[in-house]
Amino acid sequence: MIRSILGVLPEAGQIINLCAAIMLLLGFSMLAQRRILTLINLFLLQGIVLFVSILTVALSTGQNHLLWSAIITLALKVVALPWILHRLIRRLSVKWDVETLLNIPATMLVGIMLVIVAFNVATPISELSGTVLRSTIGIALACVLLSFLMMITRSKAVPQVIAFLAMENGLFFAATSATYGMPMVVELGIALDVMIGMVIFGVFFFQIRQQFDSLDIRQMERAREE
Amino acid sequence: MIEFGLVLGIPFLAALLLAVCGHSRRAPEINALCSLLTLAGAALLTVRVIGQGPLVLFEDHFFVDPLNVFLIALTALVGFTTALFSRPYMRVEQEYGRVSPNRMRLYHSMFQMFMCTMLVALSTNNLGILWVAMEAATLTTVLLVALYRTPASLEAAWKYFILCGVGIAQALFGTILIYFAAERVLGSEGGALLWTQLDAVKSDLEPTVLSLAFVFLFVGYGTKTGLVPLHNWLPDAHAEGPTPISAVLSGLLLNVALYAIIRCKVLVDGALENSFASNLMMAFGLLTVVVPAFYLSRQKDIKRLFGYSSIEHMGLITFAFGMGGPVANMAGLLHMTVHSLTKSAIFFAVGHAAQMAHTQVIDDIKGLLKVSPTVGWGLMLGALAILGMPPFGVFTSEFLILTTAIKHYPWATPVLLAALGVAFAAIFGKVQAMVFGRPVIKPLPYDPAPFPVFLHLGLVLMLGLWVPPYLAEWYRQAAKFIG
Amino acid sequence: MTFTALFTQLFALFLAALLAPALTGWVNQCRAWLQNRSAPPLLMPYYTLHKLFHKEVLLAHNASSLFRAAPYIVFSCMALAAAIVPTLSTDLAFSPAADAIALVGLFSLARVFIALAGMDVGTAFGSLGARREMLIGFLAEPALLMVFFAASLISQSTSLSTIVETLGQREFTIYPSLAFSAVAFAMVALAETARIPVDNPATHLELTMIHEAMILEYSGRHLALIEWAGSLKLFTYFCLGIALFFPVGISLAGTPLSIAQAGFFMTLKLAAGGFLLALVETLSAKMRIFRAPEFLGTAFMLAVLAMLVRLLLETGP
Amino acid sequence: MSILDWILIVIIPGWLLIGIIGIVFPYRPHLIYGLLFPSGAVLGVLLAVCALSGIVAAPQTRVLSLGLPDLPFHLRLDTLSSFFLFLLGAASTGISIYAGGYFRRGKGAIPGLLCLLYHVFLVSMVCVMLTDDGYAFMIAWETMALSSFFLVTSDHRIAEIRRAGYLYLLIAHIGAVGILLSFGLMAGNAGDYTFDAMRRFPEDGIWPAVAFLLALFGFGAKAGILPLHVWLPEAHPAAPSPVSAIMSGVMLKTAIYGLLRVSFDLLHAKYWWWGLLLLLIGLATAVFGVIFSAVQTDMKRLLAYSSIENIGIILTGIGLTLIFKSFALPHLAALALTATLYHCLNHAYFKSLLFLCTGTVLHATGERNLGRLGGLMRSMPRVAWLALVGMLAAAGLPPLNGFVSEWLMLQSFLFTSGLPQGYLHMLLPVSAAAFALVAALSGFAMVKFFGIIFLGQPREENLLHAHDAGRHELLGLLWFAVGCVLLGLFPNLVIAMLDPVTRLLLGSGLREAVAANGWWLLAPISQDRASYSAATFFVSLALFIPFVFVVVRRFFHGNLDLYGNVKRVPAWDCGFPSQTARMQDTAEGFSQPIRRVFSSFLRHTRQHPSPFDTNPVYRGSVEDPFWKWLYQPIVRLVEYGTNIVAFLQHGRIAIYLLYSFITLLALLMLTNG
Repeated sequence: MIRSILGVLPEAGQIINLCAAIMLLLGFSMLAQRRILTLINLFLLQGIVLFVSILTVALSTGQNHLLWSAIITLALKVVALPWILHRLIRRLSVKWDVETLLNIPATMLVGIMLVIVAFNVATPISELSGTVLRSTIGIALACVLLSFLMMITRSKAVPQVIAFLAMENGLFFAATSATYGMPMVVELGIALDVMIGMVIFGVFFFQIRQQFDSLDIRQMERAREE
Repeated sequence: MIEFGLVLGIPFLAALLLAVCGHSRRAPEINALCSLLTLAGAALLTVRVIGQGPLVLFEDHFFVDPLNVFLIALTALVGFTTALFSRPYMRVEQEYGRVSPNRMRLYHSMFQMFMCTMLVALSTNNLGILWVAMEAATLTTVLLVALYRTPASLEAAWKYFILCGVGIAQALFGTILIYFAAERVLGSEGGALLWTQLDAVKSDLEPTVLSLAFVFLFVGYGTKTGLVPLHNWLPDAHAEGPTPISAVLSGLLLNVALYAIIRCKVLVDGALENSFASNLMMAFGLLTVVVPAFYLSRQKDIKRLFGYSSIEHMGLITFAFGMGGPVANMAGLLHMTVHSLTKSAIFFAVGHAAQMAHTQVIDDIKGLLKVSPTVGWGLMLGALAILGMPPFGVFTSEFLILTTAIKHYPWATPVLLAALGVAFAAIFGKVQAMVFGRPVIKPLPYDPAPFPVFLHLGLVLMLGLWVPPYLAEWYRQAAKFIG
Repeated sequence: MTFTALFTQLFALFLAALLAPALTGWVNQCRAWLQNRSAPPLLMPYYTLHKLFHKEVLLAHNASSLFRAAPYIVFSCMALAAAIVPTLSTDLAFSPAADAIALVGLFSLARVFIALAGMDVGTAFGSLGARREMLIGFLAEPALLMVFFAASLISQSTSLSTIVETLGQREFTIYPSLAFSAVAFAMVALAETARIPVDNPATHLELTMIHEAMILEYSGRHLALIEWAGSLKLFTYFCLGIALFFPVGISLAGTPLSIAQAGFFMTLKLAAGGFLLALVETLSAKMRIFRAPEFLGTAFMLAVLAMLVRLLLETGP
Repeated sequence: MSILDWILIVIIPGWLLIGIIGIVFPYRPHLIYGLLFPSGAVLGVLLAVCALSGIVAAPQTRVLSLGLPDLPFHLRLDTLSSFFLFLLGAASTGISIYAGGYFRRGKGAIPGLLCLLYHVFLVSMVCVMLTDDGYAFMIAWETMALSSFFLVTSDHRIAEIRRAGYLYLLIAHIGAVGILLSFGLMAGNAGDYTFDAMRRFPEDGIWPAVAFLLALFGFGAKAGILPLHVWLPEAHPAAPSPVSAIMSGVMLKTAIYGLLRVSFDLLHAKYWWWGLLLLLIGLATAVFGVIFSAVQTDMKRLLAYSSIENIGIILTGIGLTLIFKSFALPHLAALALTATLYHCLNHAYFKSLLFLCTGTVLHATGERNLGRLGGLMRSMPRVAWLALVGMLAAAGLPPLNGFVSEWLMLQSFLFTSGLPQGYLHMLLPVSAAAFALVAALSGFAMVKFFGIIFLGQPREENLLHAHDAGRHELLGLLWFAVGCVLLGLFPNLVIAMLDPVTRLLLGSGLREAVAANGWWLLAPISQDRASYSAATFFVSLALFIPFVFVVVRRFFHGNLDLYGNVKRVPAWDCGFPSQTARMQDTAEGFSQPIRRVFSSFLRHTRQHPSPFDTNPVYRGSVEDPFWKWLYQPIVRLVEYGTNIVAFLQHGRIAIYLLYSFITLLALLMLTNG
């Protein structure tokens, strides 16, 4: 059963809804963003919002393992990953990401349609949840889809990875806010995977640049059926 | 308990050990030995589960039931034979200067780690841990696919990583949705992600949520299974990685991903009480059978060719499970077994052939039968087996699948027939050209490893003519269990 | 098999072998008359045979044993064929042994051997003749078979004796199917017996000959046997035509008197037939070899039509 | 021990053991060819004997604990399978003897491997006849295809042979899937694939027809019916001659067995249009086969097309049987079926004989091309005379065996009065005409075959020194030649043997009708309607020929010396002075009339030399029109498909992600809506 959280922290519902809205907004701004540094910063912001929302849920429901989740989020998404990314782009000296495969206004239009779809899909679920947090699932789904769209439209490796990480953020948000947290084991595992994945990404960036002289993934279209 | 510890513990410890000494001269033997121990553990575990029924361990987070115990055994077996095969194979690669000692260390360590993740994925009861293990399996194999660090292998690994990463993220969303639905029934302490518990209450789960969850899980794990149109990573990854890895990717990883889908399907079927999941699986299965068949004829790279063939077979299995019913489910399980055995055997043979010819280009490999009869016959018989020629076991499952299909879904059979025909024409034509003819290639510096190839083919042959009673019993139980 | 049947059989066989060259002579005589030439004597073929039998055999260097065996086989086949056809009586000892289909088989057995003999020496003309002969054969054979079939649909039997008995006993009714068959049979017979317009028995012009081309290398007794076999074939075809389409007078009882009567009728009919043949040969010109398929194709079609007409128009026996 | 036990305990393990011994000692030709193949032949005789006694015995069944969990292998020996086992045993005996001599002189393939594959091939054919459930049948069926494929490609260094093998296995496999689907349709619910369950398949609705058509497709692919025949003229020439012989003589008959089993035994053959379909396909196949056979220039291809023709004839017979059965004319149906089965047996004999002869010629000369053969009658007379027997039988001439079955077939065409279906009534005489045409044309093809190879002058120098067959080979050839004669001379005995088979499938037989006339006179309906006495025929010919010989020699030449001194002179040839071997008709020249007459059927391409050519070369080839009209379009269709799917795999990761994305969205909307 879902425990009512309003008794412990009356504003918790509002806070989480607010966080959800900010997540969506950040998702959109990432979609529209061309500059890679700003992208990383937006990702950092998303991490913070995620942290706040998890913390809120943790405090309001008193689930201790969610506190751990919050701490992991803080460590990983706010501190570690942005730091690694910053270091990476400095080492690889990529600053700009001017090219997208689809122009920005069109991307935004598609994004809005995605949000509509996501909300529509989530409606039956939200109606079930019976809490004030009914919109979070929809928003989390929208975030995931927006990040997905961003992965499709970016032509450089680093933004693609950032989009991938943003997608994880959306998933985390869904996991914590809509369901009040997955079991601890799972969250730890997920976090570990993200961490290792990031390391591998890092290794890859260097390898790719060494082999292809660029991080433009359009170079990597050789394996195809011609 | 001890057996189970062996099964999970040995690969993990071996991974750590080989991370230290994986570059030494005896590392391939250590690798094989550890795999053998794992296999022994798996065998003991199987005996025990057959004798004493399902096993639940580690606070319900792990369990071994009829459905997964044989997959565990199969995984351990193929892992062991692959380790045997990789012994001469990787030595030759080292001789050719394609991998450095450091890379050998990475290879051996990651190989064991990969085995570990797959065994965890198979034996876990927790859908969350299943996800984690699948992701970990992806990560380890990404490193293995990129082992050669050539542009092509990096490209393949990158595509594999991104596509499977994104796919698996969808699966996570699906898992969250299941949790969301289950928590309302089981409560957050009640182990809402534990499959056994979910299975017990599956009819109470909210159908709309579960159908959405299944879509995400299906797309997610389906990417890893290689269902069309989510399959694009698969041929690249198969072609560019070291051949032992192609063998385990095809033979094991795809199975594990499919296993995850089946587990979820059982829940969804219970909750929905309609054929939503079945129809989805049948549709995608059919598509996945047809499309790769048409790719096959244009392949120039031998490993890519068999990569597409794996996709096709995954489609066939998915279709079989989609049809459901005792016969089709049994056929699906049988096909999983024989496909992994046959396909890995083929990759073993292909690996040696490609090493002899110094190329994976089909047109440049000729007259294998003359240069190395074992490799030549292995490849020929393997290809015939995978194409569904009796008396090999692949035929058995295809027989059951096709006869069930024409009985219950006759509209699907022309499609299957066309696909199987086209696939036969393509694969057999290419393999025949490689095996027969006047040789243009030279023998290897190390003896090829015929044992793994012929062990697998022998098992497949046996399954075509005679299914041992306990195995049959397992198939029957598991088939009933899938519903 | 009664003793009379056996006796009749041997008598018929003997008569056929004896009379066959005379028929050839008669046809040649009629033809000469019609063409305003002075005619050779009626017994000319006998003189020729006698002459050939006494001549020495000259064999080509690479003629094989098959080449030497073929004349005997061909002659025997033709004699057997002549024996099967109920010319005088329907009560023949051989008649159960071979029906119409077997008769066709017998003809083609002879044809195959003579064609093989033609190929044996390995000259340009020999194989040319063999191939043309086989061309005529594969078209004429089914046509002949169809003629028999049309007749056997009336009698519900392929046994020649039964066919002739049925046709001989019936009251006079016009069977359109028989008319078609008769025309078809006549065409087939012309082709099979190497007559104008398909072949010219008298020609030795290289490019037009068919039958003669195959037997170019034969000499002496071999040639005599083949010539005789040719006469027998002509005779047999005449008898067949008579038996199928004009069976009046054939002995059904098998008594010596009726056989003698039948012999008389037969001689008359043969004479008339021979004259008709000469007339046809005189009036028509030899066709190009590749018109022959059309000619025989027409015969084939007519025979098939005869069967269909039989099935459509003439119900009942 | 019952007959089935004999086969299961002695023959099958015996052959397998021989094969295994062969593979254990792969390079011991003396052991393999001197001992193993002859012992295989002994087992063949044993099989024939077993099968003969099986024809009159009651059906026997066994269940082996192999196979699928719920479906052990069911075996059953009834009269139908006994008949085909007899055919297999009898034919394999001669071929095994011959193979012992033939392979000894071959090179390339590993002897032990050949031995193994050959005997596995035999065993798999035995199993095809014995199995009584769909699964085991398919296993045996495909093992047969596989082992014969490896035999065909035993000399795989030649690209043409590889191509032939590929085509063969491909069509065999696709056909097998058709059979499999047919079994799937007929199978009982819950996966009961035994033939017993299939016999209970409901008889109305569309599904029996679908099952029948699938089976026809599947078995037709193996038998080589139009338009699935294309593998046959490729695979038969490619295979070593004993293998061609056994493929053509026996393996094609397994397809006939399957078709009979499915259409009569399992589906009960109720609809007349099935018969009509078979009749039309059969006639088309026969006409096509014989025309193409007549224009071939490769001796084994010629025989392969002739096999297509004979399969057409057999199929026509099955079609007639089906028609008669569906109109409840049991006696006629029995007549047609007897003719069909008789022809199966005959074809096995004469075609094996001819293929084996080509094998000997091939070994002696190294040539398959008719344009480079000729005059072998003189250097290899024994083979030539035996080939003559086969050739006469294949041409359907009395008194040999081919004639008897064609005679029976024509009889069954002829007495079809009283068919209620108007069109059918009209069609049958026309079919009879087509059938007669086929029979006559096969004579043309066979004269060409024999005449070009054995008669005339040698077209190449080395043919003069060609060596005759060895002892083993000759024995094998003799086995078939004697068989051809005996099968032709004693039709009543054969028909009495076939009687239980027709009784099983139709409930009626010819035994009484035949027995009424004694052993020497064949009159399947009554003596008034039709009769044929091969023995009389043969005896009169056999007496008359020497009689003529004696008379001629006695009266005109005074001596009876068989090889009497005759004067040898140069050939006359109308007095042309220079004659070379090149001036004879070539294979192409001989078939020129056929090409003229049937020019619209054939795709004939020619290259003429120019008048000024100093070294003129003429090329002509006749191509199978089905390549152009059927197979090439299919290939193009597949290529089109591959181009479309190739577009999917574009190499760009964003596009791949887009696929996932669209799939996800589409499924989400589907679920939602």
